[in-house]
Amino acid sequence: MNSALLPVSLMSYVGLSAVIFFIGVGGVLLRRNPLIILMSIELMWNSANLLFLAFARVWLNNAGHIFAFLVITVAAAEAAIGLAIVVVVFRRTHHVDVDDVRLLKG
Amino acid sequence: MMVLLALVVLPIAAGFALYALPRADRTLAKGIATGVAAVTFLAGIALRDQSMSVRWLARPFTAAFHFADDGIGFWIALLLALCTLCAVLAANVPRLRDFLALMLLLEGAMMGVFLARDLLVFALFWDLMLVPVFLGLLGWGEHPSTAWRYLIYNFAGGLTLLLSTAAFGVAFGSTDVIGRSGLAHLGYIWGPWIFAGFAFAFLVKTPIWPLHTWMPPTYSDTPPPMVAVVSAVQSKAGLYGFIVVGMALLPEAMHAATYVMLWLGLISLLYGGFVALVQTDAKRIVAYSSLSHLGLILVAIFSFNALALRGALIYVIAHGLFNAVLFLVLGFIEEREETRSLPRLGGLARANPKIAGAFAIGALAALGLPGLIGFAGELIMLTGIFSAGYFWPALIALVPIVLAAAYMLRLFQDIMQGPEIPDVPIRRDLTLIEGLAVAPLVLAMVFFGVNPHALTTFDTTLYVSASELAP
Amino acid sequence: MILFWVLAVLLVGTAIFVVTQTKPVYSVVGLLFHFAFLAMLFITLNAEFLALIQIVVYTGAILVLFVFVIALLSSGVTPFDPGPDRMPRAVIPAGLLALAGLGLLVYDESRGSVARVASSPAAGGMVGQANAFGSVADFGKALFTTYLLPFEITAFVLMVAVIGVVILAGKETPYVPSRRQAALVEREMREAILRGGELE
Amino acid sequence: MPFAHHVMGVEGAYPLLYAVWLLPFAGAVACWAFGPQLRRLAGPLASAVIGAAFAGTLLMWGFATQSVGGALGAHVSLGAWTRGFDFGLLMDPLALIWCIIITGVGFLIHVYSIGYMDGDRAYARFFAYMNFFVFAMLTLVLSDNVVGLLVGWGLVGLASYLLIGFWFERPSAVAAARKAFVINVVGDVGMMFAIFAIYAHVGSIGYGDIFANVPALGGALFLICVGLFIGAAAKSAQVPLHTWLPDAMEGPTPVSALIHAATMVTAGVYLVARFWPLFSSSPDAQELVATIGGITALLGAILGTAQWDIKRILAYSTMSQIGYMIMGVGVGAYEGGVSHFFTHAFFKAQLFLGSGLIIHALHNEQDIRRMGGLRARMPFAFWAMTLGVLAICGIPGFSAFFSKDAIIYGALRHGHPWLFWTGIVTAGITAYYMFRMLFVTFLGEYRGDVDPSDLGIRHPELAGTPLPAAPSHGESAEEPHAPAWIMEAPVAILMVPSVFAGWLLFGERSPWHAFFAQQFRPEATVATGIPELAASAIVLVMVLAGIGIAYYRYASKPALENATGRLQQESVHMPAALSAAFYFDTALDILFVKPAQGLGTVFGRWVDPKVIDGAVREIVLSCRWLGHLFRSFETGLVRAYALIVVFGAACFLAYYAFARGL
Repeated sequence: MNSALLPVSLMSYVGLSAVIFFIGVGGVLLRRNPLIILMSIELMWNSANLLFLAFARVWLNNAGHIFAFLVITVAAAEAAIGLAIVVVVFRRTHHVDVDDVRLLKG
Repeated sequence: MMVLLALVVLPIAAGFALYALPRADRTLAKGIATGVAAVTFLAGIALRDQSMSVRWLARPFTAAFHFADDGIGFWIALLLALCTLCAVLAANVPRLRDFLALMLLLEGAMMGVFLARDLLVFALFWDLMLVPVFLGLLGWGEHPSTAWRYLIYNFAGGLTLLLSTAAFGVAFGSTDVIGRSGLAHLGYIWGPWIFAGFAFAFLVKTPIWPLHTWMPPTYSDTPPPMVAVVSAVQSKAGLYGFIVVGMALLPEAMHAATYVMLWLGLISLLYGGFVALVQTDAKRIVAYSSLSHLGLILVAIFSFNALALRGALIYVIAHGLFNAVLFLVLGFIEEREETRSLPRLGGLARANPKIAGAFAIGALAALGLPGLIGFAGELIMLTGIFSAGYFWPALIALVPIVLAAAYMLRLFQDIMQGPEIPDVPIRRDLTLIEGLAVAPLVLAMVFFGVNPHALTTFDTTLYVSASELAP
Repeated sequence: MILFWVLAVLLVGTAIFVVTQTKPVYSVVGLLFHFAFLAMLFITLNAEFLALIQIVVYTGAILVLFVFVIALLSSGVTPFDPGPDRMPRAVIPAGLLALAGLGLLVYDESRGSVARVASSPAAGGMVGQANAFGSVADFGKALFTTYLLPFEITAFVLMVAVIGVVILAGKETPYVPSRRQAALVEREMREAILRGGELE
Repeated sequence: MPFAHHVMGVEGAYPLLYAVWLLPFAGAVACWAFGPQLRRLAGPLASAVIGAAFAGTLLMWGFATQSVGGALGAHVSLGAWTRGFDFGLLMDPLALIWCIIITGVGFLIHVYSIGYMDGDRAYARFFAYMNFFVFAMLTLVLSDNVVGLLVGWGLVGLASYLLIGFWFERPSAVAAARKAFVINVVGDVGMMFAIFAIYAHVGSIGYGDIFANVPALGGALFLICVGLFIGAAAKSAQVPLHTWLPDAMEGPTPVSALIHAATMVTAGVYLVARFWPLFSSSPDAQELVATIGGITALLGAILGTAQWDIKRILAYSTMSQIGYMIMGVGVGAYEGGVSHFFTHAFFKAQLFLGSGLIIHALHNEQDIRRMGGLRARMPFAFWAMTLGVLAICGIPGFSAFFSKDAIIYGALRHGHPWLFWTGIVTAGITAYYMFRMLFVTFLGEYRGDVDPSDLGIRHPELAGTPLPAAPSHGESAEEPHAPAWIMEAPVAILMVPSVFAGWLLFGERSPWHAFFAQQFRPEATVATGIPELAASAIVLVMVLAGIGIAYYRYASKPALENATGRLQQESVHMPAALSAAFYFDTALDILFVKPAQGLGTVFGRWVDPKVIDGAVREIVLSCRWLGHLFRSFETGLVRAYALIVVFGAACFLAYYAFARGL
């Protein structure tokens, strides 16, 4: 069993990743500060990365590494765009609260 | 080929071309439109045994731009051409050029419906003929909501028609089937559903109770020349569809629906008659009378009897003629008196004897006066229904004849007779052009009333035998 | 193994710290530590290169960006004044449901499903040797041979992001008071008029 | 069955028959189209046309009565109306009798109208309608098939409608015309029903085929007879479809004389006589027809006693007399019924035209209470009316004596004693009300200058509305004036047959009987117990009693001295049931008109907008509600969207968890 390569069981990585991921989800859902929301998203990205790496290790397949790399770049792009949006919103309203941005309302 | 092109393509092309004319020149527009309508009418006379076909689709089923005359379509096409000609002559509305263009487009689209030999083409023109009426209602009607009501009802019908057509094409392999005899029946699995789609479209278009509520506002709001054509011919599209599509192509499903349709037809004919008794809007009276008359035709079609079908086709022509006359004349009256409310009209016969005469003949044909075409259709239809063994439907269908006498006389008398209403501005009698517009319709009503034999050149047994179930 | 559990506790702790702070600056600090611990965990998974990237890109670039933005927004005004919470009440049942679903799945996995999955490595994967696995050379070779196209596409994505940011933030945006603020101002004006006094 | 195809007559060309049939139509078209050009020539032209048709009819006599190989009369085929419906013309003795009356009496009434309608605004239109009526009526009687009959049936209804509503500015005339037409359409509908049944069983509409296939009709026979009789009842004003006839008196008086007395209203009699093979084979139908006829005769007579309008008196008397005829053809005494039609046409036309003289002279005054003493001023009218009244009462020697006796005694001979007694009672009442009319109109003092309320006239403004288009000769309104000779001559000519026509029926081997010998098969008779002479005597006694009562009430010395007071008393104390004509109008209104209008209102005001449109609106609203529901998810809260995403993800998770067989 390849999981012997790991210091702990694969399940522990999955669990850790899930916990961090849901902390991120909670942050997105419950916080109204867009910056903190963005940071929560970063948490989620990283929890996914953790899984990629853990499984890559188990399967000895570095496709997981590649994916984690891609995730990091996309996360960087996302963060940049997100922050730019925050800046734009701030310039318009001098206030930053995601609940105030409701242009999608039907 | 040329004849069919002249019938279907010429009006549409001319309709678009009319928009190129100067907007203000009413006489020029009317002259050209009349000329086109007249050419179309002459082409209609030469329609006998014409046929043309252009391949269209190969997949998922074969379809073709196939137009031909099958006897029934001939008379309806002729009726359409005549009604359009008369309506174009009689038209006197603001923005005449645009209106006449719509009239020609309407004519071309409806020609397509009645001459198409391909279900897909039929469905195409079916939806196409909504457009001019919708635009007419938007541009010249009183309430935009009526236009939308018309569009939504009829488009819903058009949608089920299209779905059924597609389903038919897929199930059968071809839609180039109208008027072909000896086709294999579709069977019991798909047939009922396809028929249901067709039937919904036909019932909405006719209309038949309870899908009729778009019709009274549409008929009262549309400008008279257009409603003359719509009520005279467009309302026949559904009945025509029942004959050439339902009877010939989906006989099993058609037979299975007999009792539902008989009930709907009987309810329509009583319902329309009763409501027409108490309406005060002249056009609405005619509208509800249409509901009554068309219900009768539906009953006749669904009695699957050659005689009843012959009567139904005579009555289709009859209803077209007298409805066109009634709406045209009501248009003249409304133009002069600026109202069509019965309590505000009266005694017009004194100053306008010619209008009164034309109106009287229309009303009398509508109430089934013997000697006019309405009677011929009614009697033959009802005799056929009775001969087919439908005792009670025939008996019930007699009631609206009495109702028709009551409401048509009320309509005529309240407008034309009784004391004159004072303070009415214009009391000009029929002008020459208006007279020319009405005269052919009146003459046709009398001629075919005396001699309906001339009208029954088509062979209805073809459809009835096509609808016979295999033993 | 102890390292893993220590890191796990630290990761969870810093994550909770990140999402619970009122001031974003504290969150950034928490996130910084989080990433650092994560990088450590990556090293235990034979992903040295990624651990490095994690530190360089995240802490070096993204978090600095966050700090700049915070600094920009905090100049003179109070951008993070909390208004009324408009989150739908459905958040609680939905959250509970999501947790329940997750719990079910985790419970299910804990009975060995993942182990079953893990024991059947995907076909066609690049299975290397245990000792060479995770080396920078190994990683680089894969990235520039097998995964060249995704790599280039990533470059493209980054370029798009750069252009987007320039377009978004680069142009001067007029100040439009939000509806809430406008309503506030209007109410103040109305009250002022009702009081008959001057607008403050 | 006794009659096979040969009843269709001898085939031939018969151009004369076409001429008789189509000449009136040509006259109608000419008067209608060229009325303004013809001006006052329209009347003479129309009259000449009808006169020519009359001459043609007489010339057809030989053909109509010819009998070749069992085929009776003359037949022309007009070809197919539509497949299976062959049209043609048939002139046989029955049709001939009607044609003679239609064209003969019609001619006289046309001539009379030249004077009566003189000066009317729509003079030419009147004659166009009259000619059209004659054409329609000829179509009715000359048709060789039941659909052609129905065509004529409907067209005479139209002519009647047009002529009742001739003065269409009057709301009462318009209403009366509409009522007449609608009730007649009820009759048409009954006939249509009969046609369906006939066609369904026989497969043809020609009389010959129908009569040859009477056994094939089977159970439908009774229904067919009922359907036909509904038509007859509506057209001939039989109870309960009679209410239009009194109202129809709104038309000009010549119209009443021609259409609503002499010809059109007797079409029902023609119908039953024409379809006698059917009725003879259905005793039930005969019973129905005869009973309705008897009831109508009695009811018309009773209502006749309560009228004050001279034309309404005559209208009810017409109704009553047609009741006799229907009773006659109903019991199977076809010759008798037809003979009463024949004599009635003369004397009733004469009575109407006579009353027209009075009305014309008095400027459209029709209330007999406001007449009186006209004998001295209008002697010609007096004698014309007197002869007519004597004829209608059946005074021996006058025409109705023979024809009415033929019916009354026929009822007894065919086994209907109750109808026999009904007929006798009706004869007595007839004598009473006719003499009442005569006495009140012509005897005593002229009451035209008496205050209407003193005469018991409650709504003088409703009685005798002055017409804007009324003919006027320019004399002062107070003095009645003598009518022109052109109106008197036709009346004078009519006197001759109305007195003497009955003698055609005299004796066992009467010319009348010989004339119809081949038309009708004699019905079986029963032993009566009362000889014919005795029956006549009983009738005579009843008639004399009626005259006596009328004399006592209206012509005796005390009655004449206090005429005004007595008339007022009678008007005021008139039983409500009588003045309301036994509530037939009200009943029809409550039973049919009101429910129909009610249904229409309910459908139009409630079902259409509320139920049907309401249902559609419900669909629309539910779509809109769904839209609102979905829209409520689109809060614009970014975090809410995130929540939805999470929620969806949770659902997926849960699904996979369950799918794993948890």
